[in-house]
Amino acid sequence: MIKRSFLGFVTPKLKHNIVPGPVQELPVPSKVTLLLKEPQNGGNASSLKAGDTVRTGQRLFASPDSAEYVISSVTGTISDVAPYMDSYGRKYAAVTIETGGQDDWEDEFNKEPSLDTALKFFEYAPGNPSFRPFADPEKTIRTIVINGMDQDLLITANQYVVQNEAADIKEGVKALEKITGADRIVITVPENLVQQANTTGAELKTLSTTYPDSLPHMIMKNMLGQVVSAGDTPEDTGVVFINAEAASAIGAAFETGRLRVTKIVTVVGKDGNTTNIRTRIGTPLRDILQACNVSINERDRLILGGPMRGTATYSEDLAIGPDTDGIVVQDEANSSQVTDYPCINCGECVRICPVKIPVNMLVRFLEARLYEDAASMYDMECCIECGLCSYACISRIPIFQYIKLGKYELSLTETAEAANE
Amino acid sequence: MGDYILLAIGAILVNNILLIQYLGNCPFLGTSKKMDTAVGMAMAVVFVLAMAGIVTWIFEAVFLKPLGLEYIRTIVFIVVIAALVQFVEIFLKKNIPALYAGLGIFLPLITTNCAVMGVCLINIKEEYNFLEMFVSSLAYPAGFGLALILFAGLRERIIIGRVPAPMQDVAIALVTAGFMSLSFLGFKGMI
Amino acid sequence: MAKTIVQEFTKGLWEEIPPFRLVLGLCPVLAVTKTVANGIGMGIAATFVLVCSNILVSALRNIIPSKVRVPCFIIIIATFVVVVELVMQAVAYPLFLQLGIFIPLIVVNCIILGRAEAFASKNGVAASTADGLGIGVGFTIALGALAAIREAFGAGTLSVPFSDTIVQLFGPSFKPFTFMVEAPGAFVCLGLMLGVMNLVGKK
Amino acid sequence: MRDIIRMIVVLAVLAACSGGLLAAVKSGTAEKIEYQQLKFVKGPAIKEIMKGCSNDPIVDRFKIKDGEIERGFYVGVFDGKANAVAYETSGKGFGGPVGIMVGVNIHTDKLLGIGVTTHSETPGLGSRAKDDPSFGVQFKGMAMNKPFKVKTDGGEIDAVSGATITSKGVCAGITQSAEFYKKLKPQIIEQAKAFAK
Amino acid sequence: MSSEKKLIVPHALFPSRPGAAGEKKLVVAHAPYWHDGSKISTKNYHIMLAALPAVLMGISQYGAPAVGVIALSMACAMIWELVWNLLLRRPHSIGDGSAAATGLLLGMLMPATAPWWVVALGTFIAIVVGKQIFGGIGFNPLNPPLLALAMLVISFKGIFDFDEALRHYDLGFAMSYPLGQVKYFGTAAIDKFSVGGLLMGQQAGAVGSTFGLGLIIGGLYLIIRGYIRWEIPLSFLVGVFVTALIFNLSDPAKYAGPFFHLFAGYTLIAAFFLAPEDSSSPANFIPMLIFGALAGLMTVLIRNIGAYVDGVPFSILLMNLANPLLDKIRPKAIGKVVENA
Ligand SMILES: Cc1cc2nc3c(=O)[nH]c(=O)nc-3n(C[C@H](O)[C@H](O)[C@H](O)COP(=O)(O)O)c2cc1C
Ligand SMILES: Cc1cc2nc3c(=O)[nH]c(=O)nc-3n(C[C@H](O)[C@H](O)[C@H](O)COP(=O)(O)O)c2cc1C
Ligand SMILES: Cc1cc2nc3c(=O)[nH]c(=O)nc-3n(C[C@H](O)[C@H](O)[C@H](O)COP(=O)(O)O)c2cc1C
Ligand SMILES: Cc1cc2nc3c(=O)[nH]c(=O)nc-3n(C[C@H](O)[C@@H](O)[C@H](O)CO)c2cc1C
Ligand code: SF4
Ligand code: SF4
Ligand code: SF4
Ligand code: SF4
Ligand code: FES
Repeated sequence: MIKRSFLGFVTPKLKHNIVPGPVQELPVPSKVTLLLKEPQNGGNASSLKAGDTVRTGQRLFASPDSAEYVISSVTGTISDVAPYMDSYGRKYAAVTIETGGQDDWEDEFNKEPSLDTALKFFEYAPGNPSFRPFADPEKTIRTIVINGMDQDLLITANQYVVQNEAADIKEGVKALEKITGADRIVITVPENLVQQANTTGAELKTLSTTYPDSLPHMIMKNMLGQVVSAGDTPEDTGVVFINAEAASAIGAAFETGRLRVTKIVTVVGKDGNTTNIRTRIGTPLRDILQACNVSINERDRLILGGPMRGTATYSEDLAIGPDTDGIVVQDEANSSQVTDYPCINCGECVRICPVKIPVNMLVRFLEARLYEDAASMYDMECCIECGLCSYACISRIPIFQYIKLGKYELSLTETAEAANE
Repeated sequence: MGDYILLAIGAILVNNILLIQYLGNCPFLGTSKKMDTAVGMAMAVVFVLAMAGIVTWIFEAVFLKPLGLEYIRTIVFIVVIAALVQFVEIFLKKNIPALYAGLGIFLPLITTNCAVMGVCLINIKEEYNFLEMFVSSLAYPAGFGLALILFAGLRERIIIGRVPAPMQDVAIALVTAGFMSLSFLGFKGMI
Repeated sequence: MAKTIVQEFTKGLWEEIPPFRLVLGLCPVLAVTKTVANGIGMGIAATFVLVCSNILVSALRNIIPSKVRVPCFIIIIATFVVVVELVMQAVAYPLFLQLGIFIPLIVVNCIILGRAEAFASKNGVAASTADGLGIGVGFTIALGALAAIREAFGAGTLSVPFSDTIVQLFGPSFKPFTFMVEAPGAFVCLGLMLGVMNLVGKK
Repeated sequence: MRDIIRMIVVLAVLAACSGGLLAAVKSGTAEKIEYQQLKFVKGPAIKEIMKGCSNDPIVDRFKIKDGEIERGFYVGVFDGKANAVAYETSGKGFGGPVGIMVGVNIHTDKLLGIGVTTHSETPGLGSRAKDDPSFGVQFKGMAMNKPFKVKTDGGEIDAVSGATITSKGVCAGITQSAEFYKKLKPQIIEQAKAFAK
Repeated sequence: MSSEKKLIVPHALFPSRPGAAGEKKLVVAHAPYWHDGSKISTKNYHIMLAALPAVLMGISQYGAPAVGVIALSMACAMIWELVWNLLLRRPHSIGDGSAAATGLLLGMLMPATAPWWVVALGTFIAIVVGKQIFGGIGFNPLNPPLLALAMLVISFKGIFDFDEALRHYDLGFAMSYPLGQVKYFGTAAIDKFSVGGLLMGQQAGAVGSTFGLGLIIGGLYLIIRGYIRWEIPLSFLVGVFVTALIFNLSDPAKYAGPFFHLFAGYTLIAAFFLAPEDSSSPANFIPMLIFGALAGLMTVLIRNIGAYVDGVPFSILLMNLANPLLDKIRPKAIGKVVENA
């Protein structure tokens, strides 16, 4: 926890960790759990049954006609397929695989870099890139940004990749050019990684290490000079963001002919010690915490992602996904607490918000559940979800949570309206 | 010139029609929940009062006073104002529909508004000459508008707050109006 | 179900007592409640106009064409207001001076036009009389109560209507909380009273 | 068409009835109202000035035309003789005109006293000219033949402290009134005689 | 703090929990998981700490009565808050220090000779009428102590006439109220006050508002610690200075100079402790400057040509009224789509 400084009149600057530690390799876990998105048509995971054997690198489908897949990160036998819902209400099938013996590689991956290949094999790659915007006829994507900076504090997974896998990224850049035909590929890194980034062949941009300058919207504004309109994504403006780790995984795949099934994760213990580990996607949190000697007790918090934007979870049995860059464990004493105090209009949030949202007013409307007014009068849709307002709120209002809820509720009413038309 | 400016400042701030003279409270409370409505009402009052002030003053000067009929002033004024508002409504509807769309719903409310009638009576009671009457007929409603818009700003925040149930709506609005009135006492003595 | 005459009268005393339940006619309530004498005087004047206009409107309700309904009501009300003005000058001149322009302003008082429009023009003479009397008495009680609170705190006295008597409530060392009899005190006091009434009404 | 005629007729009849009623009430109350106005607006000042008179000066009044203006005079009867009159004049104060009741002994032309009737001065400052007796009392016994002035202007009157403007206004008003008093004096004496005893 | 509760949210959207048996109860909450540690109580305790120098000076000057006024004011404020919470069955909020801060500030605005019932009445107005009926902390549209002060000043002129009230004190300096002197007797009457003397509290006045230096030190402490923003105090003081200067140049015999206005009366306590009160003042940069500057201007206008001796209560209350409108002046949010642009 970064406390307010004595000189409280200076707007606090939260700095990223910029010295990625060495990576500790974890052994193949005894089981992995992969989350497979439920197909749009809602069918059961009919193609996957307990007892099926799977190979490393094999694509697993929910049903034969589904486009959603996961890549098995181990070789073994499926032991369980259970329904699962995440905190945004999205439904998944949680596929648990018991590993058995040596890796047996599935060689379905062919080495031709094309959009089709990318869609078929990289949607579950570490770093979770998405190639769908390139396939979307309504979007023209001109620019790809390879983000070599991590998107949350404490986390150094992507920085580690830039530091140590620049060659793979270089291959990735070449492959991305072929796959997407983008005119411009940019890599963004902090000052200390400029040397490595320079060798990747992508256009270099140096990022400040102050949070939230590493978030896509901020990079768009500060580095590319393009502002994403309220409610839009960078893709709507023609820019796709890909994590450095994903770029590296893509490059490595074309070089070695094998898909990458490991993920680099920054583990932050209660004492604040950070360790970087590399492990199979789907490794349960319990295994990782044990390997890093992090004990966890009743009433602690276990956070997937970083301290500003992560998701606290309830069980050590959950597994890391391809997008899990960090695991943070907080003990009770260090956890921030929210209160039911109202906004006292101190203005800390207004001053800290990177996109100049009048959070002091916004939060009143959200509390009163006036989501439409919140969006139309107080710029709710401009929020880039950095969490700084909640961080600084003297009333300890869960502002960030309110904003996400507001956006969610508004999207529900909007889809309901669209359906009625 | 200076006298007229003082008269105007006096009417807008020092003797604010709503907060110090208590005239026009029904629309003050009724149209201040939303800023848009408040602005519409404020404009409508300025518009109608400027005309009503002139017309009633002329009636007083031309008919009532010479004929010694001051005692039926009340009845004449109310009829004149009611007719005027009707006329303005019809005129706007036909000729300036945009303005009618903005002010339309407020016009009928204004007929039974103490502020309009009150200022017309004040103009007579203070024995204003034509120019003074004109300044006062603009400045009083301007003060009304100022108070109404400030009040709407405060109320917008109060309504989304956590006012205890018994105090909600009109009760808290009245207390807030009292605070405004208290603050406006600060202008006392400035003219 | 039609109400009895008594119910028409009593509803004005609590259920629909202006200005607490019907938030109308606030200006005189705020302006003339510095003293109990003024408040009651105003209440009686308004009651007189209310009852007379209710009676006349109700009696003429079948004769008055609906298109010129409102102008007719206004003329009727204004006539009685002028009567009150003249009579008050003749018999209670100091009260007339105190109430000032709020006597002619009875004519635009939303309560009176409201009752004419909403009640008297649709009901018989007896019911309209009871309605006017009930609302008027309720209004007078409200004015009296607000004025009593304001005068007691703000001046430390209670003035008896229609006489020169002024009762001192406190000892000589009392310092009046004059805020209550100033303009802002009227708003705050009425607001708080309304809050208390809401609280009591709930239970 | 019949509708419109009916509307017009109803409105006209109503207006006529209203006019008739009001005219009746007006004429019935006119006298009383005038008396009440005098009693409560000017009465207190007149009573103060005419302290000790044996009649009711508000009843015993007459009017004299002075060019355009009609001026009212209130007669005070002392020892059976109508030897004092009071009349109203006005001066320019801080907040507007200040009405002043002036009482004069018509034999000696000396002031019996003055009193402020109507004013819109600041409470606590200018209003003291009305409420604080020590201001008005200074005029008692002064002769009407020279201008009244506050001390800062070289006169004899102590201004109400903090309200010099009001005080000057009162002095100027009385000084002015001396002019029409002089002019109308013969008529005043003539008319006042009627009220003796 | 009793009302600060942990958010332990049952994760209702998880119908199935893979391997739910016998696991530890972890706390689930929403991001962010870091907080800068600020809280309302800390802020209020620091405000009270910052006010301490001025209060101590007041106590050293006026002795036991000053202690009495301050202590009674804080106690009454907290009692009213407690009574309200009990009556409305709301969570207790005494611990947040807001009531204590309000009580302390109101006490600092009163003369040491204020009778007990004035203190009780004033704190009732500030806490209940000024704050709680609007929903409590954060919802008060006007500054509660100033609201109470304004009501008391217009009601009990004798008690708040410092010349009259403090007549019996002889503290070794001119025991008169500088603003009263200049208002009634012109600038000739204020030669006895030196700027240094005013700063050191050598003037008659309220318990906690005469010791200029102490208030400045406390204010600077609050600014440095970030508990108040510099914009409002600075623009307020500039507003006072400039307006006073203009008046002074126009008629030096009638209107006192700018430094006099800065250090006399309630100016400094207003600049650092009253005008920046959070919920009644703006949060954006330009509105803060306008708020302060206009409040300063109004203060001197009322002092010089208005009916009241000190304009502070009314000028700040007036700007409080404009606060919601002022705060609509704000930077365009990045990404905001302006319609019809
Ligand atoms: C909340 C409250 C308000 C009061 N308001 C007044 C007031 O406005 N005027 C007053 O003289 N006394 C007021 N009092 C004080 C008492 O009613 C009483 O007047 C006082 O004790 C008189 O004491 P004394 O006669 O010794 O001066 C108030 C007391 C309380 C608790
Ligand atoms: C609020 C206020 C009200 C005033 N009211 C009056 C007033 O009623 N009568 C008056 O003569 N001067 C009034 N004045 C003007 C001043 O008191 C002016 O300085 C005074 O008349 C000059 O007289 P002095 O030499 O006795 O002080 C008022 C001034 C102020 C600021
Ligand atoms: C003079 C002074 C008195 C304080 N008194 C208390 C107190 O009684 N209770 C309290 O919780 N904090 C008090 N504080 C605030 C603490 O110093 C500290 O800033 C705050 O409690 C930090 O809260 P945390 O450590 O619980 O986050 C006081 C601060 C000051 C300057
Ligand atoms: C300069 C300053 C002045 C304050 N003045 C008050 C005040 O007058 N009354 C109050 O209740 N809180 C006051 N507070 C406390 C602050 O507004 C907030 O922490 C309160 O708790 C909200 O009422 C003040 C805070 C600051 C920084
Ligand atoms: S999370 Fe808060 S601080 Fe961050 S952009 Fe959104 S509103 Fe602004
Ligand atoms: S930081 Fe919290 S209390 Fe302060 S203005 Fe923002 S929401 Fe309100
Ligand atoms: S509160 Fe917001 S973040 Fe949490 S589950 Fe609901 S929508 Fe998602
Ligand atoms: S944490 Fe999210 S899923 Fe759980 S109860 Fe809250 S909103 Fe619902
Ligand atoms: S009584 Fe309704 S506006 Fe005055």
